[in-house]
Amino acid sequence: MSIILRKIYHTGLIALLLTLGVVAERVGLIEYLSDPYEYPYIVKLLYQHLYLVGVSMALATGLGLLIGIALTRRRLRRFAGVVMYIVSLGQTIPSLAVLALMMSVLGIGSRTAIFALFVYSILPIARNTLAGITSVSPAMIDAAKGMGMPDWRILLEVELPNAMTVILTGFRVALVINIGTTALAYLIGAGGLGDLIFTGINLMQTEKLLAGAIPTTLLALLGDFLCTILSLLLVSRGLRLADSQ
Amino acid sequence: SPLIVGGKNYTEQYILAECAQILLEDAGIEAKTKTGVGSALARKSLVNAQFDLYFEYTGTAYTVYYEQDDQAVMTHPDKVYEWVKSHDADKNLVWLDPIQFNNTYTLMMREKQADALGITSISDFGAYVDDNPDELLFATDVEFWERPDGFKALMRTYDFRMPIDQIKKMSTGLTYKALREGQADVAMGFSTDGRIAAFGFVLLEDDKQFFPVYNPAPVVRKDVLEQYPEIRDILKPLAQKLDTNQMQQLNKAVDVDHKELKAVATQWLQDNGLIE
Amino acid sequence: MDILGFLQSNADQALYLTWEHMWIVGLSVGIATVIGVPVGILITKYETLAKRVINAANIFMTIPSIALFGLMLPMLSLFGHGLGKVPAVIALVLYSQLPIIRNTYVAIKNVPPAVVNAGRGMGMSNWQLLKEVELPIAIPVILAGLRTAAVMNIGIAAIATFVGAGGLGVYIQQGIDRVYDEMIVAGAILVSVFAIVVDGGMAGIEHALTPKGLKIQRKQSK
Amino acid sequence: MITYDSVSKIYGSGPGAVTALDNVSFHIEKGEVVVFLGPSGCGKTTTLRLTNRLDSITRGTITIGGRDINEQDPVRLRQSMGYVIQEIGLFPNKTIAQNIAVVPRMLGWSKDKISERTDELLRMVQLDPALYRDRYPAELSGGQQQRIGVARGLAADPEILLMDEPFGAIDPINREQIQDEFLKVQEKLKKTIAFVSHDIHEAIKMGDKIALFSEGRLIQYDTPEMILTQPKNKFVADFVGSDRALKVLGLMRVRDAMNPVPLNIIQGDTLAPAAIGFLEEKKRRYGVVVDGGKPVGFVSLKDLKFETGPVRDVATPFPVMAQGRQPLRDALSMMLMHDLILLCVIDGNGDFIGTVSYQNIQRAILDVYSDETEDRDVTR
Amino acid sequence: MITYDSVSKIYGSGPGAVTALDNVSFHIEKGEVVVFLGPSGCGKTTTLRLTNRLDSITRGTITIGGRDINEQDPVRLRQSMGYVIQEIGLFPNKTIAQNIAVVPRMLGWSKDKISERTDELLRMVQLDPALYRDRYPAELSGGQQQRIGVARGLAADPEILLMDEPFGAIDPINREQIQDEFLKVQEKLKKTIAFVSHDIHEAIKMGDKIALFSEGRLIQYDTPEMILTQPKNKFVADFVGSDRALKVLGLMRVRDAMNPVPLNIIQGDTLAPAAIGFLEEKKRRYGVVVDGGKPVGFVSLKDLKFETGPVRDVATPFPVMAQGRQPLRDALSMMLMHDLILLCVIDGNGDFIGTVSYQNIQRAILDVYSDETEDRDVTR
Ligand SMILES: Nc1ncnc2c1ncn2[C@@H]1O[C@H](COP(=O)(O)OP(=O)(O)OP(=O)(O)O)[C@@H](O)[C@H]1O
Ligand SMILES: Nc1ncnc2c1ncn2[C@@H]1O[C@H](COP(=O)(O)OP(=O)(O)OP(=O)(O)O)[C@@H](O)[C@H]1O
Ligand SMILES: C[N+](C)(C)CC(=O)O
Ligand SMILES: [Mg+2]
Ligand SMILES: [Mg+2]
Repeated sequence: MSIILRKIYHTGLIALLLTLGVVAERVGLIEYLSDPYEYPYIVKLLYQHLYLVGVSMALATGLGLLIGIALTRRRLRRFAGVVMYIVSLGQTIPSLAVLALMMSVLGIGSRTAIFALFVYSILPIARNTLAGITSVSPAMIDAAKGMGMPDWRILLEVELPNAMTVILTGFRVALVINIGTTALAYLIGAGGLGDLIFTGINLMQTEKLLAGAIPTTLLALLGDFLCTILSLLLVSRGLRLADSQ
Repeated sequence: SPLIVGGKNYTEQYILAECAQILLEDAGIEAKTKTGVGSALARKSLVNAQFDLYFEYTGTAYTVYYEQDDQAVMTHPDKVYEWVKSHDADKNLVWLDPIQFNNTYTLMMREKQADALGITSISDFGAYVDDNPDELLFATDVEFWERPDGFKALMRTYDFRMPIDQIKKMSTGLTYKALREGQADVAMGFSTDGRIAAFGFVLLEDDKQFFPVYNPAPVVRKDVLEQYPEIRDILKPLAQKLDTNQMQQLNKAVDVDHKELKAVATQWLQDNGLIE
Repeated sequence: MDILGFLQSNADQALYLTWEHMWIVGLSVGIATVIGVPVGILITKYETLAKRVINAANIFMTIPSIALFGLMLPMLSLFGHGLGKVPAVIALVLYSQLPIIRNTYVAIKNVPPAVVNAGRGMGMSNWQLLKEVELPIAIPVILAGLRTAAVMNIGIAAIATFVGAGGLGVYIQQGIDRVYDEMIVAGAILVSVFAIVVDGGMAGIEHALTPKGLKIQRKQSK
Repeated sequence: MITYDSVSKIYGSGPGAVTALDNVSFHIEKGEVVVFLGPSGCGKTTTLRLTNRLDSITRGTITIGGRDINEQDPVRLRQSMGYVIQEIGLFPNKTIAQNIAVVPRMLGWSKDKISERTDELLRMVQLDPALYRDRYPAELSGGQQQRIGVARGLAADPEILLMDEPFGAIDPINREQIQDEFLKVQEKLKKTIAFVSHDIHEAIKMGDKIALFSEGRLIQYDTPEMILTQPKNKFVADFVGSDRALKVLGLMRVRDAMNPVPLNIIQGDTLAPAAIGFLEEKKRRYGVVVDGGKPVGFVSLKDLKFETGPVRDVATPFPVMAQGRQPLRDALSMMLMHDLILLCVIDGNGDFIGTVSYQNIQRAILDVYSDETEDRDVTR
Repeated sequence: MITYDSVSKIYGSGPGAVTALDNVSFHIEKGEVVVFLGPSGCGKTTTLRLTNRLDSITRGTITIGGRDINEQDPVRLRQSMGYVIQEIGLFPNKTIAQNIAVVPRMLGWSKDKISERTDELLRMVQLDPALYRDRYPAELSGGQQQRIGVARGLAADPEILLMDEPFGAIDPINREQIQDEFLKVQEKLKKTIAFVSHDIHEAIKMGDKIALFSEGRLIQYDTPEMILTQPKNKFVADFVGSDRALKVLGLMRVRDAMNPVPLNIIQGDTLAPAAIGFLEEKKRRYGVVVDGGKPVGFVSLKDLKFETGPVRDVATPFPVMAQGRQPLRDALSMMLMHDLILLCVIDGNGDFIGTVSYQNIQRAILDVYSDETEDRDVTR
């Protein structure tokens, strides 16, 4: 049964790739991408996209970790519930609305976009940092305390390493959403690959549409993949072993 | 099922769609609006029967859909209307009576800066850009940038080249805001937009007659018109009553005064005795 | 800013757009459930498939929504549905698959083996086991997946306005173009309130459908 | 009833294969309790799971009542035997009553009959039905849950019971009670029971036979007495422990070892001089004074010397007495602790029924170990 | 070393408050192992956690070496004592070696010293360093993990050790070994140890003293012998069990109870007639034959009657002999099983060192139970 299913799956995958290739050729995507005048423009948009994602994610990761960690400290722990509730309310606002709202306050341009992306990406990172650290087993913390570990050491050696899987999941969600939302940044004059996508949608120029949508998708998949690599680097083998059991 | 009155993604189109919908309903034809898409998509939607009717501009059809650039035709309202009407007839699309205003693309500047730089026409602008390529920022939407009657082609016609980094692309209606707030020095606009006057922008003269004439007209699929032949007469008053000035006023009422669309449309139709 | 005033004077339209939004999300979550839950159950029986299916769902989830609309546009246009609610619903169904399939899979997998063994040892058939033991125990987690999917879809549906799907995204899009802050905020608030209400409602359903015995168990393990 | 014929079970294949059971053959008689005993991982659970086809046999056959289990529908087969699993495995979504009722419900019993049966079982496992019927498993302590597991296994009154460490999580005091209760029920119902344990004491107490496993092999299959007295090899001897004689004592009751008619009984109203005469005649230094069937105490020749009244007034009360139904082990402990060479035994009413001495205890052990005792007379 | 002075601990407040410890006072001497014993939930863990300030004391004081712990920096305090927690709590992100090295690393030990120490500790808990050093906790069985927990607690060689059921998850055989190993180490290092257990056997074996808790109160604080022989009340008596005299026997070694200079020793080369004379003089029916310091067997007057050669040729070999360091309990078991009234005791080399009789055993128990035994001479 499963062997047959696997065969079907493989065949389907190959067929899909072939079809995609043919379609790309037909809609002129390949021609468009190799146009020496358009090509640098696409690169520029890609660069803009990466820039928006990179800067906003860097800021969000820093602040998100900080908030998450702070809310697990003894003195602030009682605010964790309230803060996280607000945060989760924040996350019900659609990304498009966040961009639009920021635009109406801060005006047009990439700085606004970065700020909006930054705000929107803090949420999952902070939430998962909090959840990850909170879920570290109290027995482990007790063991660490009982050995006389100072708090900062417990944070660095026990809490963060053991929360890393969850934190990375948050980072990954933030990154993927961020890359997707950046595709909307064109609307407020911040550029990025959304430029091509919207051109394509508005003018029904499939090659441009795909020239925008495919790199955006690949970028998101790449980000996802990057997180997998990151988790190999940052999550202790001991934890992965424990999970696989 | 109700008649779908389509519309593109800017205010004038919302108003026109709204007016048409009110008139149709008033005449007892159930109708509803569906707006917010780019030009090409609007057109495609009409062909694919996802719209039954929407207002298209003669120049747009001529240059974008038929990719024509005969100056003799496109700068002449009647000629271009007849041209697209007859060509579209082959595609089972019927152009009804055109409305008598020209909503052309235009380049706008803040009055002060235009005066300071001594720019009054697109030629001036082109020359200035060629001299100071890294100075002026230009705000446009993606559609105007790409279209055959858009900025790329315009630069060719006027023979200047603006560096890509000076072009700021954004959502269609934001160019006015960008220009007003100084995030752009020159912006694409629509000549009937109420914000041009309200924000004190000057329009650069199209001294090389680059833009065609853009008279809006309701375009209907033939099968729809056959089903509801009365549409032609229902929408006729729009063509007779709506002029450039009035359109600007309506646009202004929505964009600047933030009046509600339906209210604005209803008010105008009442004022002109088109509905009770 | 006078959001209330705006909503008052546009009550009809606001209601209509909300209804439209609801309709898109409801339909897509409905379809996604009908597909996702059985698939989730099925892959617990075929482990090799499970990883692939979840990976595939993960890939769909990773595709940025505006890009997915873009990618679907030319394809669906071939059938004359590039625009409007069809691409919106299809995209939302695809996005919902990951949370629904994954939660169903995980929920059923997490039913303690001791319980399954006990049931089997008592002579329950596979179907009886699923109906009487596995599903009741898994239901809270499955519903949590639906909840995630619904809330997420509400946000994504707002973006579907760019392919003419309507819904509350219209307010945000028009608000941007008309530089009309009240409109943007009204749109954002309506979407958020909608999401919060759905979230709360689903949480309520989740609570109501969780077997009492499980609730007690969960309370204790806290 | 159940016959295991050269049964082997191998999990996995290739280099990673685990031989969980290795060519095991034995037979469980109808109405018998067989305890599967052995260290962790020796294959006890595996044997049970093969019996109700939760796992499939690699080699060999298991027949029940003469029929090969592989020829029976597994669902039917399982419904025909009760299974109490090691991990308890109550359904957390069902109440206690619903948990117990699962099999009866599948078998289509009437509602009334099910509810009656549920209450009966709850009482059997020492839980008040009114209090526990409608609770959920999560509201019970580990030990209580395990008892529900046992009740669930018994629910449909199956002929055969497979019980995997059914009393492991119950605290010692309750466990003792439930074991007793269970034995009482078993005495009446005479089920055929395969009972897994890793506790030698429990095995001795519960088992008609013990099957001792090690690393998948059946090392010895015998009665508890034989396992204790004639361990087949060092593994068995080690497993039952070097104090196994004391364990044997745990098996026996005081009343079985006592001397029911000791020679030195003196009635309470006997006068002291007469008592002296009696004791000297019997060549005893002590007498046990019994008055109206109740033990009063003891007297020694010395104590009596200058007395004239009835002995009951002179007797020294016993510091401690044994109940006839107490394990012999406790009697030995009392004797050691109170430095007694003779212990008075009473029944539930406090009536004198006999005495126990070291000699009695030894004799009792020797009867059990009869084959090891050729040399016994030598040192005596 | 550690003094608990009227220590109470109340968790929570208002109606939901739980009194986990209720006015507990006792003192742990330097170099002593005190076992905290008691049923589940009686406050054992709480007492440990108060000691290293993982929880704060509600009322009362704890002083260590004369200093109130509340006046010490908690981090310093904890570094000065090893803590083995009940839930094991290894860090899953660290390897075994890293887990053990945590405290030494915090204390700034050199790499070499740490790795040396790690290996030493691994060997102590019966795990091969080469095999286990670089594994992760998830790759170890529950029992092995617990041993690492113990090693981690010992790592920095702290003066004081708090151990919360450190051997609970280890199987009986390994547990025995590790307990022995641990006692050997303790004999040398003389740490001050608070050791939680709920197993009376473990408590008797490991503890210099036992602190028996019930529902937050310290019921009895005494040596194992005193707890066994003089339980303060019914709770303690029940907790130690009705066969406590036999448990006491488990505490004592054969060599401590035996008669090292029995009167009936006959050298192997003694001729039979001389032996008869010797036995008659001593009024014994049996003689133990020893040849070159090794026990050969026993002879009875009957056996010798018609013999003339050296007794070693006539002696009946002993069916069984006891080792001097075996628990007295085993000796009793042997005697019962083999129907011996006298057991020969040898040392590790097989040399004769004494004999044990029921009288010896009883005497040994009586010494322990000295206060309960006013009535002992009465029945003898
Ligand atoms: N599904 C399986 N796959 C591989 N090996 C298994 C499997 N189930 C059991 N084993 C192995 O078979 C052996 C016997 O297991 P079994 O469960 O019968 O032990 P047990 O006697 O019940 O032990 P315990 O007293 O610990 O419950 C063990 O070595 C175990 O690791
Ligand atoms: N944080 C807490 N909040 C409230 N009650 C607590 C808390 N910690 C412990 N208790 C209660 O205090 C009592 C003593 O608990 P403690 O952990 O000391 O028991 P213990 O003797 O170690 O038992 P065990 O042998 O089960 O480990 C218990 O009744 C427990 O429920
Ligand atoms: C209104 N214009 C003609 C400028 C643009 C359009 O075709 O929509
Ligand atoms: Mg088992
Ligand atoms: Mg504890």
